[in-house]
Amino acid sequence: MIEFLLLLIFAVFFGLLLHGIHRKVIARIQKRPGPPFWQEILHTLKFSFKQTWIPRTASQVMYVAIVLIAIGIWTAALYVFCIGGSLLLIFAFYMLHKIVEHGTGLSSGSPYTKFGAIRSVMSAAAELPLLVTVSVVYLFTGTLSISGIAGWEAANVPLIGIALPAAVSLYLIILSKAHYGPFSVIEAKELVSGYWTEHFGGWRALLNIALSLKTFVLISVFIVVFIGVLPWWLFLIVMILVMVSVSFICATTPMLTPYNTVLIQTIWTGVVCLYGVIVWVVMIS
Amino acid sequence: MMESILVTIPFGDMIHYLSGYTGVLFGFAAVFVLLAVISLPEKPVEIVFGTDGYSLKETPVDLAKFQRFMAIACGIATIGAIVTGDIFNFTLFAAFIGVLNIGIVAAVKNKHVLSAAFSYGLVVMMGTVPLFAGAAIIAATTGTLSIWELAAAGGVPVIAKLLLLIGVLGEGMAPFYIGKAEITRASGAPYILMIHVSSLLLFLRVVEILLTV
Amino acid sequence: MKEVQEAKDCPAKKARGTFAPFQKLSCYLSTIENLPKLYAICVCLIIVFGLCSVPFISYEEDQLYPKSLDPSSSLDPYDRGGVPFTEPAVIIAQYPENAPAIGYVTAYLTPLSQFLADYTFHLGTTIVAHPGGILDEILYYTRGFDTIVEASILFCAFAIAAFLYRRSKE
Amino acid sequence: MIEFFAEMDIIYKIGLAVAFIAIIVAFSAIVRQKDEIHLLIIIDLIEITGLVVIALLATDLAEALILPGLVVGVAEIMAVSELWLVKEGLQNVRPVRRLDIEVLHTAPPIIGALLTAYGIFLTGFTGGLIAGLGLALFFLGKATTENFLSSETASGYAWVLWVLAFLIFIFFPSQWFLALMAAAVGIMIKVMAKIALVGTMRGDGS
Repeated sequence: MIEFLLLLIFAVFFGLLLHGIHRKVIARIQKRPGPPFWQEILHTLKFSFKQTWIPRTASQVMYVAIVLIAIGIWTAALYVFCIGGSLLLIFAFYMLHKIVEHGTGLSSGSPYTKFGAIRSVMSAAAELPLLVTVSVVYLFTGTLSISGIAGWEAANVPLIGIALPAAVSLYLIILSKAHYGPFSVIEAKELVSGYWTEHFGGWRALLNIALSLKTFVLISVFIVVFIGVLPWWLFLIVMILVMVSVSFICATTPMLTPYNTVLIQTIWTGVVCLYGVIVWVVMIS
Repeated sequence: MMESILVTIPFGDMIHYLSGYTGVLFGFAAVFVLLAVISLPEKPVEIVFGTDGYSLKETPVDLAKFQRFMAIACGIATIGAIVTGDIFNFTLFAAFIGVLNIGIVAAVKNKHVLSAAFSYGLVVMMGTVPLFAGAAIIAATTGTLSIWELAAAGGVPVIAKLLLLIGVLGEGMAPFYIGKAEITRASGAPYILMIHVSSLLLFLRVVEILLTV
Repeated sequence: MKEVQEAKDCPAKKARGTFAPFQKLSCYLSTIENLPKLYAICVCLIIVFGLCSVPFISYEEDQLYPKSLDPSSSLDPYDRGGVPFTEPAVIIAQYPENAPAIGYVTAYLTPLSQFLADYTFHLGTTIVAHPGGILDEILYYTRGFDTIVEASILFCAFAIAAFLYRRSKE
Repeated sequence: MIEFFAEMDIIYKIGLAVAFIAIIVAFSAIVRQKDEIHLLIIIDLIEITGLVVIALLATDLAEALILPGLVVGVAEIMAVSELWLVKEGLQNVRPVRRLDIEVLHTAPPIIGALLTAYGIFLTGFTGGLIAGLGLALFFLGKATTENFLSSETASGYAWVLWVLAFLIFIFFPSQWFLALMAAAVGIMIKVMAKIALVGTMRGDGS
């Protein structure tokens, strides 16, 4: 238990660091100096000690509860990852994060957050490729527990070589959840900060913590499921590399319109479904 | 691929159960039912486009009460869909969630919301056809509707699984996003949120069923 | 009418260039009125696949609650044997161990329906309307939860309709 | 025993193919139809095709499953059609105030009473339907609104009675007879109240 708590604290700080690196890389590509890469940690610490309150227009219980739920689900996801639990559960936590986005946006009563929430509803198409990814991984390895998949990879080959489209799907998921990315319509600048505009001060700090946990868990799952278990130092380096590659894409692509976001994700879903069917037919015969 | 079972509640031919996976979903749904019970609705601010003007909109009390009733019922139906161990029972719960989702927004006086809710209502009605057909084909080809027996015996035809999936997508309207996005414009936050909670959890549950049987 | 139609359309409908088909598809997907059609097309595609797979679907002979027909009985399509209160009918349920009183409801006939069964040949056509019988056994007892959900659906749908109706009267 | 022309497996395959074709035909109608009210009616009809697939099971279970399937369809058309009326703003526009036919001024009380009595005699689902039809006919002719709330309340209590009956069945199986009677009466009152509500909603004029 104490080990998990230490890991949790580490994950929060490392996740925040990844977010900082993300901002720095984007800034450098765009020829700006950018903030120092520990900026997000400083941000979170500063927000934690700022005065905060609940907007008068908000649905008050919901406004507070949704922040705690956000931290709750990603802590639970980290725990499931830590004990090598079911990939399906990670998938479920990822889907439930959607509810956090809706809830954060809808509970405050502000039109900006509301539009963020509405856009979050639209981007629901992003989840279907993930389901295909889970199915494809199951078809290859015959198990859904993360430790089982890692064991299979240690005995055979890394899945990224033989199931590339599935890996791309999970990568797209990470990309679509990254800040400033082509799919990040839910926190686009015309909505101020999108769905979490009205969560400030302490609430913002807590949401920052939840989102850093989310980044940490998603990238870790990506590495373990598609590359395999690595020594801890190499693992951290690969995590940073994955984050930097995401940052490159975010820096060089414009943000899509909400409907085109959905369209691209839907088309990709179609492609991955086709791929899933082919894998299934090959595996059966 | 049956996970270890934590709790079983037998009701005649139907054995309701919780595994680790459905237990998580159950907890999540329970939290949102509780939130729908205790939290008051938001008071959305409407901005007047192109100006600095804004207006505060209060949800009328009778509407809020009705929405709360529907949202709580929807949460309970979601819990039902999560714990049930019978395919046909699951399809009924799915249809129930579909009806309640329309109910949550049906009383909102907004033309866009209503027309989105109507289109959604049509999809919900259509969705019952593949749902029931899927369940019936499973019963005819395997001779049972119990998820336990199906997990042990297998042999569910792919078409039945596909029908179940498309049926649930219709009831929860998962990829048919536009209707749900329009519905979200309605005011009354914790209750509107239940639409998404129920459809996402329903989807997660059907994924588990399809991988199990 | 035409103006209304144009108001519903999104600007991308007039898009040109390489990505115009995508823009138009995106436009179609984002119009609420197309939602039922889109869903109907999806269902049709799946059913076409189902039609192709029909030869590979086989009927399982070993069914729960099998039907047996006996034209000579006055309870015809629903005669499952048994004597009211004393001898339960033989019912093949999924989990008989969860239903200790299984078969009694099936065997039960109200005094009136007993009278009709004794003196006419066609009680079977109305047995659904009398308490007792195989359908009550399934609907109320072994699969009673189905009926609870079904009744709740009806209850809530009426609550919706009644609320909308009552509000229109105010 | 009745002899079939082929084995059950063959019959099932043929039946399933026919049902699938029916579903395709039905759903392609939705793609072609543009008017909303017609769409609603077509979709209500389409739900029958789902019941056909259930019926192909050809066991007692199939009959028991059709009933919930049917009720779900009825419930949905009820809610969605009321929603359509609100959406189109048609709720208070009633060109025909009530069924203004000579017969409906005199006959409803008698026919309604007869049907209600027969329904109570039958009990159960069908009984409730018949009794409810009686009441609906009565309200259609009477043009009354005051019974609305009481019917709604009665329906709620009947629902509770039904659930209680189910719990008796599950937890005290030896009391199955009590449970059976409670369920039969409960479901009858429930269905009766629902049908009567429809009658009230459509029959009001004043």
